[in-house]
Amino acid sequence: MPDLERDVQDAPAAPAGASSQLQLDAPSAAPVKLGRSIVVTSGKGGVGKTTTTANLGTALADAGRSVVVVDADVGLRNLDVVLGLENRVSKHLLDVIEEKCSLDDALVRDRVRRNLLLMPAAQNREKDDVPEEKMALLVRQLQERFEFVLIDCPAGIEQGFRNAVVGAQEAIVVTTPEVSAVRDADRVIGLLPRNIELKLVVNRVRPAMVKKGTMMSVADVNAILRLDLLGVVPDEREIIIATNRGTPVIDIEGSETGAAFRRIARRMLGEDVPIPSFEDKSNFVTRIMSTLGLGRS
Amino acid sequence: MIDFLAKFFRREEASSSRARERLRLVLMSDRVSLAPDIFDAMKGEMLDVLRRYLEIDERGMDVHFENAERQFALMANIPVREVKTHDAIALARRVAVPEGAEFTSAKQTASADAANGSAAQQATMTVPRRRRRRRARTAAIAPLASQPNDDAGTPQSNDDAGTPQPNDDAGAPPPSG
Amino acid sequence: MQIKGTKSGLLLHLYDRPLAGAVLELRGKLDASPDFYRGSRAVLMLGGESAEAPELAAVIATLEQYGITADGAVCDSDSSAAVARSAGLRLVAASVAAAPRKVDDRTTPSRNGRARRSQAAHDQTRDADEPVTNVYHKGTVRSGQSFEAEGNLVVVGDVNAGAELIAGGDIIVWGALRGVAHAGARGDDAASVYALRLEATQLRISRCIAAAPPADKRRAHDLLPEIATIRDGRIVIVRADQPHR
Amino acid sequence: MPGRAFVITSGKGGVGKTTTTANVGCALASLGKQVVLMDADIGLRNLDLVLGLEKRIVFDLVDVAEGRCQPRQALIRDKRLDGLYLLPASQTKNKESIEEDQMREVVRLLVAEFDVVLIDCPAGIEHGFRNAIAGADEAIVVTTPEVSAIRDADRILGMLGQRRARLIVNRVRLEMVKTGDMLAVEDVAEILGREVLGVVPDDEEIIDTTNRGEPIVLDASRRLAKTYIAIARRLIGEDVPLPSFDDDGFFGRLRRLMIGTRSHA
Repeated sequence: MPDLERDVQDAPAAPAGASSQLQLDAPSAAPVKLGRSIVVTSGKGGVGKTTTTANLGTALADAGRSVVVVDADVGLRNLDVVLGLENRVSKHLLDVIEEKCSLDDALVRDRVRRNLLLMPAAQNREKDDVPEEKMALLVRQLQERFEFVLIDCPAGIEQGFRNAVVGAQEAIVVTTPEVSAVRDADRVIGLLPRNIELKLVVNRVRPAMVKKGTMMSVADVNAILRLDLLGVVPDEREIIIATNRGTPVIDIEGSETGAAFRRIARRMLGEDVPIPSFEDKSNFVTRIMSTLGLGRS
Repeated sequence: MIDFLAKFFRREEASSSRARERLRLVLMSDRVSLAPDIFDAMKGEMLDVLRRYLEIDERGMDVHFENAERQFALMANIPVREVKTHDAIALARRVAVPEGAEFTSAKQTASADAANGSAAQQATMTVPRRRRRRRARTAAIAPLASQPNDDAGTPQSNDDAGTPQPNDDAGAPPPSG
Repeated sequence: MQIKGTKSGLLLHLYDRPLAGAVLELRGKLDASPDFYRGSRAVLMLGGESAEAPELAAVIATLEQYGITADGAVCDSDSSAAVARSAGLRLVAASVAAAPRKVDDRTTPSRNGRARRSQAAHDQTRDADEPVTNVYHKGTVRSGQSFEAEGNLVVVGDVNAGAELIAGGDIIVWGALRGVAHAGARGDDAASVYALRLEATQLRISRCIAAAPPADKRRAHDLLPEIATIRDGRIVIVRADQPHR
Repeated sequence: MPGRAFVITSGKGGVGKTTTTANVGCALASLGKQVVLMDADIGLRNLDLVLGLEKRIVFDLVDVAEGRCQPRQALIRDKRLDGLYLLPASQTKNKESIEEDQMREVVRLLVAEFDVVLIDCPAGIEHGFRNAIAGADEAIVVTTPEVSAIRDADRILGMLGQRRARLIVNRVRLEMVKTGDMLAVEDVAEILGREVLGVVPDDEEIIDTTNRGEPIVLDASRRLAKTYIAIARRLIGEDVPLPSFDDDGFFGRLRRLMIGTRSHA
C-alpha cells in the first residue's frame, strides 16, 4: 500500500487546515520581510533563560522594534509571571496550533510597551502535545508580523527543547560560570541544528568571586564553549525583586543587570557596544593558554 | 544607611508581599485550569441547583474563571428566562433533596455554597479571597490521580486521604465522583 | 542466566557461574520459544571468571543450533579474554557491547567522504583480515556526542567533557581532549591516545582504565601534546617530544 | 527491611536539586546509612560533577537498566565517605532510552541492599521526570522563594500522586526576607501546603564547592554542613526542630505588622 504510506507522510508536511487558519491572521501583503526568530536556550534550568528572554524582548521593544516573546515551556510556563502578564493570559500557544483560536486571541499585549507581545504556553498540557512542524509554522507566522520572535526554551533536551528550537534561525545560549551549567550548555550546542547562528550570554557573573578564584571567569567559560560572546550579565539581587513584582529588571533604576541586558539588545541590533570588564578577564590558566596560542582571544 | 532607612520607611510595597499576592492568584488559576473535567462537573452541579429556582437559557450561559487585578473570580453569566413560582420551587427541591438531607451531601456541597451565596438573582459570584483557597486546591489536585502518568491509578476518592494537607479545613468538600 | 535483547542483538550474561552448567540452562531458556531469537547475533558477557575453551565452544554451538550467531565477548580478565579470542569471538568493550549509538545531525562524520559503516556492516566484521574504517571529524565534539571508529579516530577540534570517543585503534585529537577516550576498544593493547592537550576525564586503552589526576597535580608541561599508552599493564601518559621516557 | 527511595525534584531547573541530592546523601552516609545517589538526568547528568566522581564512570544507569552490567558494577563508591555510592546517568543517550518499568526495577534492586536511595530528578515534567518518580516512595521538593520556582513546584506536587512530599526551601536570603524583598519560608510552606523538611540559606560556598566537586557536608567547618545534616536527620525520622526563621527581631516584626495591615486594607 504505497499510496497510503505517502498520505501519512505527507500529512505533517502540508497541514492544510493550519496554514489557512493562520493565514487569515496574517496581513495580506504579498512578500513579507521576515523577522528574526531567536531561541533562548541553556540545557540546564534556572540559569536565566526566561529572565533573558523577557528583558531582551523588553529592551528591543524600547528600541522601537516589534517583538513577540514566545513561551515554549508547555506545562511549566513562567514568562507570563516574569513579565507580570499572568492575569491577562486566557488562550495559549496550543489553542492556536489546534485552531481553537486565532493568533490575535492568544497574544497578550504588554501594558506599557504596546509593541511587545507575549505568546503564552499552555499550562495544563504536555510538551508532547505540540507537533514540531506546527510549531515551526507558527514561528514562521509570527516572523511575518514581528521584527523579533524570541522563544523561551524549557530546560532539558527532550521534546520541549526540540519544539522550541525547530523554528529558530538563531540561538542565544545562556550559561552561568558553573561547571554543570557549562557542561549542559555544551550538550545543547551539540544538539542544535548546524545551520543555526549561535551566540553566548554568560549570566550571574559575580566579579568578586571571580577575583577570589572561586568562580570561573567568562574567558574560562568560553575557552570550553567557543562561541561568539553576546554579553555578560552580573548577578544581582534586583532580579529576585523584579520577578517578585513582575517587572523586567531593565526597568529597575540603577540595576547593573538591567544595563547589561540593554547593551545586549543593542548588540543584537548590530551596534558595536563593548563588553565592560566585570572582571579581570584573564586568569592564570587562560593567560598561559593564550601565550601558547591555544586560547581564543 | 540613609538609603537603608529610606527603603525601610518608604517601602510602599514590599516586593515579597507582591510576590505572595501574585502567586496566590496565579496558582489558583493554574490549579483550576489543570482540571477541566472537574470544572465541567462543577458547572453541571451548579446548574442543577439553579434550575430548581429558575428557568435558565443554557445556550447563552457562560461560566469561567477570571484573574482580575487583585481577585481570582468565578464569573457566571447565566441568562434567566423566568423565576419559578413558590410551588414549583418546593416541588423541585423535594425531588432533588429527599428526606430533608439539605445541601450537605458530598456531591452537592460546592453547588450549595454557590446557591447560598448568590441566590438566584445575582449572576456573578466571587470566590472569597482567603478562605476558599484550600478548597480550590483540593478539587484541583484530585483529578490528577486519574491522569495516565500516575502509576498508582488510584480512584479519586482515595486521593484526599493520601495527600497530606496539614491545614486543610475539615469542611472542605471532597471531589465529586 | 539472563538473555537480554538490545537494538543491536542479544546480550547473554554468563558471569558469576561456571560455564559447565550454562549449556543446559541455555537450552532450557531457548526451548521455551525456539525460533524467537533465530537470526540474531549475541554478545557473551563472560566476566572475570576464566572460561574453559571447550565449554565456551559448547555454548557457541548451542546458540548456533537455535540460529543465533555468537559474535563477541565482554571479558573482565586476561584469561577469559584469551579463551574468547581463541574461540573466534571479537572482544568488545562492555561500554560498546550493545546499543547502536544515535547519530544526530552534528555528529555524522562524513567529511572524509567515508561515513561510519552501518551497524549491520559493523556487526559482520568478524574477519581479522577485513580492512577497518577510520573516522575523521573536524569540529568541536560536544558533551553527549559520541564517536566510534572501527579503526583509528581522528578529531580536529576540542573534545569536551561529557563527550566520548571509542576506537578499535588509535585516537588522535588535534585540540583539547577533555572527555572520555577509549582506544583499542576491542582489546588492542598497543593502541594509543594522542592529544594536543590531554585533559581527559577518563582514558581507556584496551581493558585498562585510568582517571585523570586532580587538576592541581598536573604540571606545566601538561599543556604540551601528550600520548597515552599501556606500559606494564597500566596506562601511562608521556610527553609527545619525549615519547620514550 | 528494604530501604526507602526518595525522588528529589522541583519542576524548575537550577533551584538546587543536584546540590541537595549530593549534600543530603553525604549527610546520610555520615550518619552511618548505606546510601545510593542515583542520577536520573540522562543526557544532562551533573551529579557526578557535584560529587567529583566524574572520572570514575564506566557503566551507568542505562547500562544497568538494559542489563549490560550488574548494578554493583555501575555503582561508584565514594572513597571519602563510607556507605556512599553514585549510580551515574548516561550522558550520550537520551531520556527516552529508558522506561518507567526499568526504573522501578533498578530502584527495587537498590532498596533491597541500601538504606536510602536518593533519585536526582531532571528539570521539567517530561519523560525524564516520569522516569525519576516512577520508583520513588516519597518526594523531596526543592524550591526557592521565587515566584516561578514556587509555581513550578506547585505544578509537580500535583503530579506526584499519593507520594508523601516534603519541601526544602533553598537559597533563602535572610536579609532579603527581612527587608521584605523575598518570600519567607512560612509563606512558601503556606502557599504549597506541605511540610518543610529543611531550609537552606543562600551561600556562595555552594558555587565554589560544586565547581570543585566537593560536597559541602564533607567539610564540617562549612556553614551549611550542619544544615544538611539536620535535613538528613529529619529524613530518617529523627525529631530535629527547624530553626526559627520568623524571629527576625523587633524591626522585622514591626514591619511585618505594617505590611500585614496594609495588604488587608
